[in-house]
Amino acid sequence: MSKKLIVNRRSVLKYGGAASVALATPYFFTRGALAQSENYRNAPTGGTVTFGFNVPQTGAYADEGADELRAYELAVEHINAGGGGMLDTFSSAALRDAGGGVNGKKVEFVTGDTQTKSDAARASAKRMIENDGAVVITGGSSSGVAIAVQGLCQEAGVIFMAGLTHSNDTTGKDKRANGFRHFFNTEMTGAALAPVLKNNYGTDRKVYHLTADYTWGWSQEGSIQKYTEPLGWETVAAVRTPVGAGDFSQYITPILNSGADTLVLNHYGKDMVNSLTQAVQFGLRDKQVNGKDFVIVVPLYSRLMVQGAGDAAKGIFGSTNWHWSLQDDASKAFVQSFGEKYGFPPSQAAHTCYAQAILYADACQRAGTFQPSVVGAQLEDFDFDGLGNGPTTYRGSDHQCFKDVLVVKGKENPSTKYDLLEVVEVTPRANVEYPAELLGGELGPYNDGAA
Amino acid sequence: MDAIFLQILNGLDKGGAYALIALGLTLVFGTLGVVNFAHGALFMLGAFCAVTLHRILNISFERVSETQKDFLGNPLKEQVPYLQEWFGPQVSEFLLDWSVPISILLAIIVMGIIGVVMERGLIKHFYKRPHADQILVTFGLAIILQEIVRHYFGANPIPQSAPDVFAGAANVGNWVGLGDNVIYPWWRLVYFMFSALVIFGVFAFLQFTTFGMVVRAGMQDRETVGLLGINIQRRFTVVFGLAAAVAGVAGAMYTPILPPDYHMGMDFLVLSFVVVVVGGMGSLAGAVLAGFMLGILQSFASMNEVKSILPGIDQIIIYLVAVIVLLTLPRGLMGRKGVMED
Amino acid sequence: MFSSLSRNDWLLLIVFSAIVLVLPWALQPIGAAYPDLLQKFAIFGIFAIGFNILFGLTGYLSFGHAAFIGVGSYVAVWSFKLLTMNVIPAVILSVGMAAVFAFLIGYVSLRRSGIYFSILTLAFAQMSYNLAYSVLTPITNGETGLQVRAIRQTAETSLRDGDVRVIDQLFGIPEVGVPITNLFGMKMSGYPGFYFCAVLLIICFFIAMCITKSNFGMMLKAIKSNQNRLNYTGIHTRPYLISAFVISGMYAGLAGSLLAITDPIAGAERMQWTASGEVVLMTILGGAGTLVGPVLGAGLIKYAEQKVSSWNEGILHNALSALPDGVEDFLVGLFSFFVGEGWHLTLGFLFMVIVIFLPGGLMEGARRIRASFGRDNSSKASGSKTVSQPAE
Amino acid sequence: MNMSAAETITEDEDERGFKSGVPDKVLHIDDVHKSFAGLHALSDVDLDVRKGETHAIIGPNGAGKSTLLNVCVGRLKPDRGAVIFDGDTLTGKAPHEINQLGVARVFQTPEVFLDLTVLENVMVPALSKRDGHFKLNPFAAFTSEKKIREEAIEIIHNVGLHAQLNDIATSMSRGDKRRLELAMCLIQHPKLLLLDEPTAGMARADTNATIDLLKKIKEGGMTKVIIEHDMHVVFSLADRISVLAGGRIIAQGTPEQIKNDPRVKEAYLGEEQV
Repeated sequence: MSKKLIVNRRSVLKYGGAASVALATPYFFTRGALAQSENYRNAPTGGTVTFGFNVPQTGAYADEGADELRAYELAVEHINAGGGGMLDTFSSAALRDAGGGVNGKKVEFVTGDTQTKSDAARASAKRMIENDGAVVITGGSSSGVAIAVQGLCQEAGVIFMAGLTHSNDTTGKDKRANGFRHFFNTEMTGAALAPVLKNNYGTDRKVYHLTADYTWGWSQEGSIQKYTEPLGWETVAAVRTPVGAGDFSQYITPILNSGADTLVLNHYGKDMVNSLTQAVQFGLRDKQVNGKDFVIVVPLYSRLMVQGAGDAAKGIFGSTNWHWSLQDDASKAFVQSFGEKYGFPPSQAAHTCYAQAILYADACQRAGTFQPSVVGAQLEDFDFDGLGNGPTTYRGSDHQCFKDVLVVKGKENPSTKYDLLEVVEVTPRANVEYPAELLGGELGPYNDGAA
Repeated sequence: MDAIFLQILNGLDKGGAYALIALGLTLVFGTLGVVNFAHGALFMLGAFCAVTLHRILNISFERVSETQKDFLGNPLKEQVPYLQEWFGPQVSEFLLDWSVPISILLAIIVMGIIGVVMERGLIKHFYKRPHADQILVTFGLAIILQEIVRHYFGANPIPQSAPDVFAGAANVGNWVGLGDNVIYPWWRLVYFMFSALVIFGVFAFLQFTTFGMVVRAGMQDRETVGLLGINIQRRFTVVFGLAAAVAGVAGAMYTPILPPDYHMGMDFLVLSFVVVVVGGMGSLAGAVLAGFMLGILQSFASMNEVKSILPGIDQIIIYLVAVIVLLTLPRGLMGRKGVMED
Repeated sequence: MFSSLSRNDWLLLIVFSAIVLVLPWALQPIGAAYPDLLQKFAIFGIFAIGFNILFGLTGYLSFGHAAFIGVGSYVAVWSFKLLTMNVIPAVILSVGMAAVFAFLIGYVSLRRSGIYFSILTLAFAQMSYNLAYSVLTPITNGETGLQVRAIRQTAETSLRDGDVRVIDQLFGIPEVGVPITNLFGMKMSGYPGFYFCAVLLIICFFIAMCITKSNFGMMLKAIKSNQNRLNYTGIHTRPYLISAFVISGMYAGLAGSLLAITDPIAGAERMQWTASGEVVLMTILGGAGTLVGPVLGAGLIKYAEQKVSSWNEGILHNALSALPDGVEDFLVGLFSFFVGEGWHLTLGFLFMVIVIFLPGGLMEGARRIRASFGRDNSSKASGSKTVSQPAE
Repeated sequence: MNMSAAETITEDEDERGFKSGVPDKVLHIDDVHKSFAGLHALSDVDLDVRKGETHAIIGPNGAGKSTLLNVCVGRLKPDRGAVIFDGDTLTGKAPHEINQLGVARVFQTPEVFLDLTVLENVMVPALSKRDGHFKLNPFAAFTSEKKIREEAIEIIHNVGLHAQLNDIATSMSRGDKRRLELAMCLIQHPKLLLLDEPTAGMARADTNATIDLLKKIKEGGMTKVIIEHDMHVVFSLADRISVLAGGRIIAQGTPEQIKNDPRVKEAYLGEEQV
């Protein structure tokens, strides 16, 4: 980390220190004071505004969390400077025109450790809201946590900008007015992946699903089935595996005799690393079944996980939200600024978090306030470009971003240890769109957390 | 038929791993009477011995490539291992290929030293302390060890590959006349043989050497052995080192199956305790028996046919078996009276 | 009825209550005075006090107490979904259901002692956790956790996704969006929620004190001390053990319901073995067998989890900015190992240091400090004469 | 040889007019047999203890004395035969049930509650006597039970531990712990008190003090069974003595009879030769 930033941040935090002492007084004594300014939760009063970055710092997703945090620090740096990175390519000029900060306030941030547990994530989010005065909570690396924190932010009256969360429920049956998601979901993965699978593997496939036994896994399994079965693919079996099973051998051996010629691993994180590594060890990919090469598909990829799986991931199809090797200007600008600061390319988690921070700050700038309902209205049906995913819309009816989806493949001959995925196809946004009612749920009204 | 045969193989393979991980734990229980919550961390450290060796063998200098570019578009700085520079590509390739088996040697030495230092520096002061204190101190140590590993290696799993000759699967079906669909990964077969060998080695060591005899006597009755003027203390230090080394090699050899990360020790901790307790506290044979039993039962409980009758059974089978065994056999399969009952 | 309590005990109760009630002011200097953390202090204080009734008094080390927290939480959320957002039925039902579960698990597990007992309780808790996470999703809503929702519009909506709240509907209580828990109209989030937890903490502390000082408590201590002798003295120890187990399970159920009351969500990971381990660590850290110790231990661990984990480098630089630059950078580099994402390391060192140097937990430390000042060391704060005897 | 010896004993007893079924018989051990892995620890043991007497069981090491005691208190289950106490069969009963019938036991190594105070140590058996084997009453305070407390203090005074009333038992000497254990048994006013080598490992002075104490108790008319090595203790306390060797009763009678019994001498001499 550069010394310059530290000095910057230190002076910023001096103000912040004073602000947080004031906030530490139990709120029912200070409420009167708050009401005089703007009437919403944690309305910033001084020259700064606080963002809350809630990422996994311990546990299985700690590396992803660390990458998210790096992206947030970078985003804050760019917002406060009024430019840099993807902020320069972003289609909305509001922040650039403001010339640094949001609504005339410098952005500072507080961090929390979600531990990838709903309870812990809610507790750290509450701390940032109740104690540190955060106007927005963002980050996270799993859907359970995202949904739990989203619910909390709705109750507390702050905006939640989801980090990496892929489950349909986040903007489906668990959607909330105060919550927004930039990342894609299992529905889009299914829609994007199916045509590519058909082109590469044909229409006559017998599929065996291994599915992590929790909500996201079921939802992923469902959408792959939904989009491949009309193509002629047939599900032989869908087996649920315990989360964190470690050794998957007892689930892999039955595949050998099942007559299946395709294995779909609806796993993420460590489960994905382990099941993929072990499935390849079992020689599945060397097999010929029904006169076809046996293939494996991993619907949701992340570069960090591919790194963990090593050679096993080579040539295996999957989908991802973004990849640093994209050649559009925005992606290049982001990789450039991130790479210069940290020395390696950003992950998709870092990208989505950076984008969320910029999108939120921009919406606040355009709204002229941090009041959730007004900021939310700015985000709803907001069309933008220049954040690495092409033209994108934040759909108002479910607060889900719609953008192109990347179908990727594990790279056969990586040139560096970061060059692990190659983009096979960019599925256009039109192909992955679905009506908001499909996934159910109610946004409900905005909550500003006012007295 | 094929399916059952494969699940038995799975069970044996798992059982070998469970037994190997639990072996050191039960040894420490039986001899020192210490509840070692850091045992999982020792397993994890062993796995990282393999990672470290691979990294050491890969220590490289940079050479600017004329043709390739890095992700920022600058000329790529190629990493050339010193090993390759010194011994040529063939030796270097061979060593890197075989780094996991070779790391056993490193694991034995490093883990043995860690075990002895741990026993002398910490555990020995806790022999007479209540089990709760032992749990707290070793748990604290486990956290520290894993945080140190995380600091240097990150939280992400780090893949390790088995030597090329053991890559892929063996056609076990052909050996036993069951057709082509019965295949099993070479490395898992190797791991099974390896665990059998280590378990046998530890047994032989305790059974046929005078050192082992004294240790076994000490397990039976520590005070009497002490009265005979034998320095049982020093031997127990060695036993702890041995337990650590066994956990270490178990971890190192497991890396191609399960890419190691800093948290893997905690993931195995509960499991290894269940194995030890089901086997009977302080009984080596019990731990091995329980390991195989739980491994095989877990494999069968995971079969689709079983799961369709009892949904979720594969998630709880280990604990269910533990409950049943402990309620029917008060001290586990082969436990001795009076060990760890207060 | 309470005559077993000496003057010192009453004094301790008053001091304890006073401290708990002024926490929102007293903890401001260390940045812990915000509702959520204060609630957590009180809730986990209750959990640890209850755990200590089993572990501290009888010496039986349960590794599955988190299961009862989970049961309490789920029952409370279901009470919010089906009956009313009022917290009273939730508390009563949670404690009752936790008692039932504790009786069943205790009845079986207490057939064994020592580490065998620990593993049995661990096995039951892990089974609950694994099932709640997966196949019991219709009841627990799996990984996402069970949440309070708006009143369902049609009967086809599953109860997980839409609530009925029959009692509230009967009284025609209006709802906008997702309602908040209340105590006869008083919202149970923020500081009112803390004071609700605090009052229950004080009551729980008082009950635990009565138990410790009663004949029943003496029998429990006798079990820990010498169960064999107790048998030959004509006491059947199992009913006592089961009672203690059920009581501590009820405390855990109460803690679970309070978690759901202050934050209406119930997740499966509350039942994981690490959560059970946490309460063991809290109790030992504070001082097993003492009254105040477990509460202190709970506070310390929750503080580390919430605050130490949030001290990033920026905050460190800020705190140390008075020092010369070189020294500052060095110290920031050093401390950053232990705070922020390294908070686990701090916890690990804390466990080791305490158990090596203060084998009675923090309360032992307090006793020693008192002794070194030459004051009366049959300390009132320790609340128990067995403080110098670390728990088995 | 052994067989005939046993028969002779029975005849001896008959001569002294002792018959089974006499009402003042408190403990009746009927044909008890116990073996461990084929090793006969007790064979055909018949023994009667009369009300109010102090009955000593002596015998060389490994004669089966402790096994016999453990059978009596329910710790071991005999293979065959029965132990009948005051009309109730003890065989197969749990230790706490046997205690509730009125049998108290002093262990060879003093077993007390090390974490409790002396007073609490004595209160526990007192409450057990009053409340039965289980009473869930977390709120009833023991200080309110004035009478029991007073009695406990009195008994502690009697065994000479009043100075340590509120001390925690762990710091006491072995002799004091033994005295404490005696107090714990006495407060229950048991119908039968079993003492397993009450003076083992004690200094002579302590031994004498214990003998005096036991003599004092004897005046209260409590039935006692003592297992003892120390002949000095046995002959100063016992009304009648049974000699156990090789798992069988080889002699029974008054101290005078036993002193002169050649079989006893042989048994003890035999041991010394080994």
